[in-house]
Amino acid sequence: MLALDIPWGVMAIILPLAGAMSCFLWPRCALPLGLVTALAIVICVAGLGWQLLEQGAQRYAVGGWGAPLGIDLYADGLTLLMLMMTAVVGLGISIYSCGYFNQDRARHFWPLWMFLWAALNALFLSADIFNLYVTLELLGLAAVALVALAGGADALTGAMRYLLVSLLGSLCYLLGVALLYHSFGSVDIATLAERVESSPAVWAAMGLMITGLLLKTALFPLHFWLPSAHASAPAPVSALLSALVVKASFYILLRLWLEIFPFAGAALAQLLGLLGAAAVLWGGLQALRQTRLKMLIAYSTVAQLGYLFLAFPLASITGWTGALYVLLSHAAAKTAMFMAAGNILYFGGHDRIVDLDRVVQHLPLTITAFALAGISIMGLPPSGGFIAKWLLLEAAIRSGQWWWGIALILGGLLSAAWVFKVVGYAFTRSEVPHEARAVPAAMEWTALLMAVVAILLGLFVPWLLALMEIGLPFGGEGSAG
Amino acid sequence: MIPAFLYALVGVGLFTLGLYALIIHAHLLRKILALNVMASGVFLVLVALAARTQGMPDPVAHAMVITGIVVAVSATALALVLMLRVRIATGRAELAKEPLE
Amino acid sequence: MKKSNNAKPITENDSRQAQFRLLLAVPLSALAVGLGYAVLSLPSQAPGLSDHVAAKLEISGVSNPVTAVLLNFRGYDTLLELGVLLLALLGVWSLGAAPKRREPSPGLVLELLSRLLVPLLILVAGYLLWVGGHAPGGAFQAGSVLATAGVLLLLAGWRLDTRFSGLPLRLALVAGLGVFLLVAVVLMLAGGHLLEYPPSFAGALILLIEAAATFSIGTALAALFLGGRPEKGSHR
Amino acid sequence: MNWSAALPLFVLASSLLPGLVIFFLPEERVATRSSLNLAGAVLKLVLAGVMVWGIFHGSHFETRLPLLPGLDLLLRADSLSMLFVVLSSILWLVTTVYAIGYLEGSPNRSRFFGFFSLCVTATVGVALAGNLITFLLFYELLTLATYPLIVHRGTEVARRAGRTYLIYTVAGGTLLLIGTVWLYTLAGTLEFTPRGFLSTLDGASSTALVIIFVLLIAGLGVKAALIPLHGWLPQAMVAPAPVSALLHAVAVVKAGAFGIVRVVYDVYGIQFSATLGVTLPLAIVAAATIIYGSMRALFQDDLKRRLAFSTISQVAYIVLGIAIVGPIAAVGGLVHLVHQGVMKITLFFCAGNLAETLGIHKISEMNGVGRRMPWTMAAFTIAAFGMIGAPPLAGFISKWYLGLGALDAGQGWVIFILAGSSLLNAGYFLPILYAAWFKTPADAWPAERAFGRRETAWALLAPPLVTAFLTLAVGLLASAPFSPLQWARFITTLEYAE
Repeated sequence: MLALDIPWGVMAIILPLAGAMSCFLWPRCALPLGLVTALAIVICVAGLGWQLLEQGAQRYAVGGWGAPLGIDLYADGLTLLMLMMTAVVGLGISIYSCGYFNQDRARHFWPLWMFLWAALNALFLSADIFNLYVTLELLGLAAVALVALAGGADALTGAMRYLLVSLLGSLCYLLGVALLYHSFGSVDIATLAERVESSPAVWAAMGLMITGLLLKTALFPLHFWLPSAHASAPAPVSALLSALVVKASFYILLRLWLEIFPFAGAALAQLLGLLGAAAVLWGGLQALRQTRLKMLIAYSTVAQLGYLFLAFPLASITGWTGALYVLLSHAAAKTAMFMAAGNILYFGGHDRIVDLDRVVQHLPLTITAFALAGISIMGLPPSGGFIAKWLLLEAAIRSGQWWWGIALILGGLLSAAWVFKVVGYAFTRSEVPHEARAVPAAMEWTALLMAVVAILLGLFVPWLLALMEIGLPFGGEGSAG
Repeated sequence: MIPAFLYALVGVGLFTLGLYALIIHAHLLRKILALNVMASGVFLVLVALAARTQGMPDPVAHAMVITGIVVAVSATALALVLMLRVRIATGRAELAKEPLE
Repeated sequence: MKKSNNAKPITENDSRQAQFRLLLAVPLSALAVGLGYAVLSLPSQAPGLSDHVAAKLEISGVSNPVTAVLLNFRGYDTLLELGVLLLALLGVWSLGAAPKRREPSPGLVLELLSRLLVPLLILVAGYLLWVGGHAPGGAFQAGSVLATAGVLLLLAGWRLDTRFSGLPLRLALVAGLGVFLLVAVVLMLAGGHLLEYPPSFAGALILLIEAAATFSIGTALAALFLGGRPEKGSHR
Repeated sequence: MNWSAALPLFVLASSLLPGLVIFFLPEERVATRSSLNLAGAVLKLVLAGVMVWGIFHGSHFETRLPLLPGLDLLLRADSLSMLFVVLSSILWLVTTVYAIGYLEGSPNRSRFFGFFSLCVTATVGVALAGNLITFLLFYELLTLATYPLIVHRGTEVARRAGRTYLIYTVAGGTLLLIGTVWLYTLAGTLEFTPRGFLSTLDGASSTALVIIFVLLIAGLGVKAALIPLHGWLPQAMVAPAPVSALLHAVAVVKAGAFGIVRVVYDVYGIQFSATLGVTLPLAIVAAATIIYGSMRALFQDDLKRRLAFSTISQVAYIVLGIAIVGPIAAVGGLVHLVHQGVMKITLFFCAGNLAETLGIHKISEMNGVGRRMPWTMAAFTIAAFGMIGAPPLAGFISKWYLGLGALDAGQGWVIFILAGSSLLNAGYFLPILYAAWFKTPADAWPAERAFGRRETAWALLAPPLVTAFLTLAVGLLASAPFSPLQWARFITTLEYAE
């Protein structure tokens, strides 16, 4: 079984790095190079999945040293799902951007995007909190540069604010790393998990790291930077920011919470849950108030990120699974939504919601994609969003903390309100002629496919849960039922 | 080892002062500088506490600081250029609206 | 606190700003005190990983422990960090072309100084690169010195020939990360882990990587100084 | 997967797949679209027939796909579900023919028929659902599939109706979801079981069970248009006539009523519900709805609006039949599920014909229309008499059993409700009939279209005639084997068997 010995996870980091360099070196061939790399990464992730299924969770010592001296990579079910999410969304975005960017923008887009992909894969695979800092910075800088790619005052200001926030978040995180390292003499997560004990330095580190990561994850009230950055970026970039980049810092937070800070206590968990609930409601209300489609979608991201934090006070496998399911289905659905918004902008040159009736009737596939993604976002069956809502609600009721369920339900109703507000325009008759630019078929179909992924997530739950349980990232004895 | 802690405390001080400046000042250059001060504070903490050994200070912390510095330099370069572009696009080297912090 | 210098009623704005500053100072002082307390609560003796490093230094290929950590034990960090540098440059280039500045003639002092210093700086860079194996020094230090030389040249009005500002420049920028990655992958294909140097070659490989990295770091920092991508034909 | 496990899936697929294909058909491919639709409808009917035959001979049809740990996507054909499946299949076939005729030449037909097929898929899914989560899944799918049908015309009124519909149904779905999850955390299963699966649960949490019951019934009551949750239904009649027909006869309203039957019979169990004391309030709500709907119907001049209020009243009969704890009333309620469907679809077909052929929307415009469109009005008359409860038509059978059952269960007050309702029914239907047959027509109809020698297009005329015939047949042949009445008896023997 030679193929099982290939370190697929490592390949998934190396390939995009190599892809980024070659796209940079030969900008004229950036598009084919990028697409080939994207396909290769997808194959690597599939290979890693197969490896994990066969052999269980994997630890890989870079340089052969092993923790604590060297850096370890670690892959379990949680890692795998994040990588798969990145691969699917990444492939979709790669195809979409073929049509979206012109030649000049494409030559900048591809190397940056490959760097971002490398950063994501490296981040999800890393088992070392200092290495995580480096990947975070790689991720942040790539994301900022991609936002700025749109040009114009809005995008540049959005990118600038994003950069400042991102750096501030990283520095907080790094100071936490410093305190942890100097407390326990290691930056390896597993080693730290063994040695960690409550002390003032650890509490300070926890506060700093959580704050920094929350800033990057844009949890209410630290979300102020997100809407402008996500809404002003080019459509494929908005998609990958909302779908992937904010999830990366959440992933680190989740890992730290589960491994290093299990003593954090119920009070902090309740606080995170409270902020999450506030985010759900605030994001939903703000989304309803927006007049521009991309701003609306960006605020919905704020709300959806709130759902992730509802799992913290619930602290059960069902709850974590629910949060993870929010994360996955939101990634697919939000990608589809931003792509749809991108198509509408591309076609009609604007994204004012009240004037959408003139546009959407000519883009049936796009509006279908938006509607299907909306079904998942508001948590109606059959979709990934529904499964997520079900699991979180079940966890909330089982733990006796039904009030989190209220936030969940209200959030779903708010999303339904804005989704149908937009979709309603698809059925309005408008005969006003307008100048329009034909949208490449690839862009419409990718949007639709991503939305279909969000729907299908609701139908293949047992398979995904089986993958998630590799290595038992949430502890316990397996099945979430 | 008292000096190690002294330097580390200075590092903490730099971190907080940088944070203060980051929030207070509207001009982007000042914000970027404030972030650099914060970074220096973090590096100082990291490297000062590495001296709590018998003999050779902990080289891993030193390596981390070198890595951190390169990252900080890269980020600062990008931030400065971005600031220039913001200034060209909006006429001001400030963010349109202050972050809510 | 925004637009504090505008013509608006200054006194009111100022007093509000002063209030805000005072209000901000309180939680931040608390933060400083808390962090200081946390730092002071750390054990006064902590070996960190220095024992581990010392134990493995023999087979790391270099005798300077910091270099051993940077390029061997935690070489993967350094690999990614070269990526960060290259990425920052890519980001800067994607923002547009380098601003055209009508520079005054550099002046006699700068002219002379650059002629005098640049060769010296390149020499120093080479030395730092070499000495990194057993004493403080290494690729980053050498790279920054090299970049100083480049910046000095740029200040003196020198520009890269257009023949070199295309692919050759890009190759120079990528060289560090490229060589590092290539070595890492070759070692992996040879049957080891990623970046697992065989002890006998470790020193040579590290020097190779460091040389490429120095070159790229120097070029990248100097290119960052330009503040944008070099446009074809726009410079001498 | 063997045949008996695949058959429920095939029944769903027979409308789902044509629907998905139709979405992508260009507007002008009328023939392909119509044949796909009709082929799907006929196939579904055949498959449903096979399943009925199989169940009668003791086969089990069950599809089980894993959905969540411990929860399956379960499609199961039992006697109750087949009652609904067969009703939906027959009425879908008829409505498809009608819709093809009705929408001829109008825009966005691919979209319409696509969602139309999805709507029926969801209805059949609701019917076949073997546990509460599967039910919920298709119930919400039904909401999503009907919204585009209601706003199909794209006018401001239609969009407002669509918004109202969504506000009600999404809120209802949410209540249902909360109830379902809560129930799952208490019971650990959601699978429909004859006589319920909750009675074996420890009695400690009976308050919780009552609250859950209220949540579930409220969630279902939205679609079943029980007061005070009925507000969306009269507005939704802006939809094209075939949609109203399907909405009122099978799809949405019936899904709600059917769900209430499921919850009372197969989740709580009728005896356990009675023990919890929730059946009497339910019966009172149903009775109030019956009277209220009829009262409102009296004062409507818009024909479709009057029919809509009539639906509110009539569907509550089903709920009433369930809530009167007794086997005979249950037969009346269940059989009304079918009878009301057949009668109401006829009425809506006829209303659509009047609107499409003559431009008549209001009752005040109907004077003498019987002479212009005798066949349509004949069908209308049969269905209207059925609604009033005149023997030997379908409605009479339902009311007879309801009344008998109420007496049998010692709930005499229900008789007054039934009598009052019949009077009101007569009050709002007879004036229409009188005007149509005996008043002299005005000089010209509001907007007349010529259809040659026939009174209207055959695709518009045939469906109401067929359903009117069914109204007559299910009444006359009520004691024949496989009649809805016999089937309803078969179901109740299972629920009430000791």
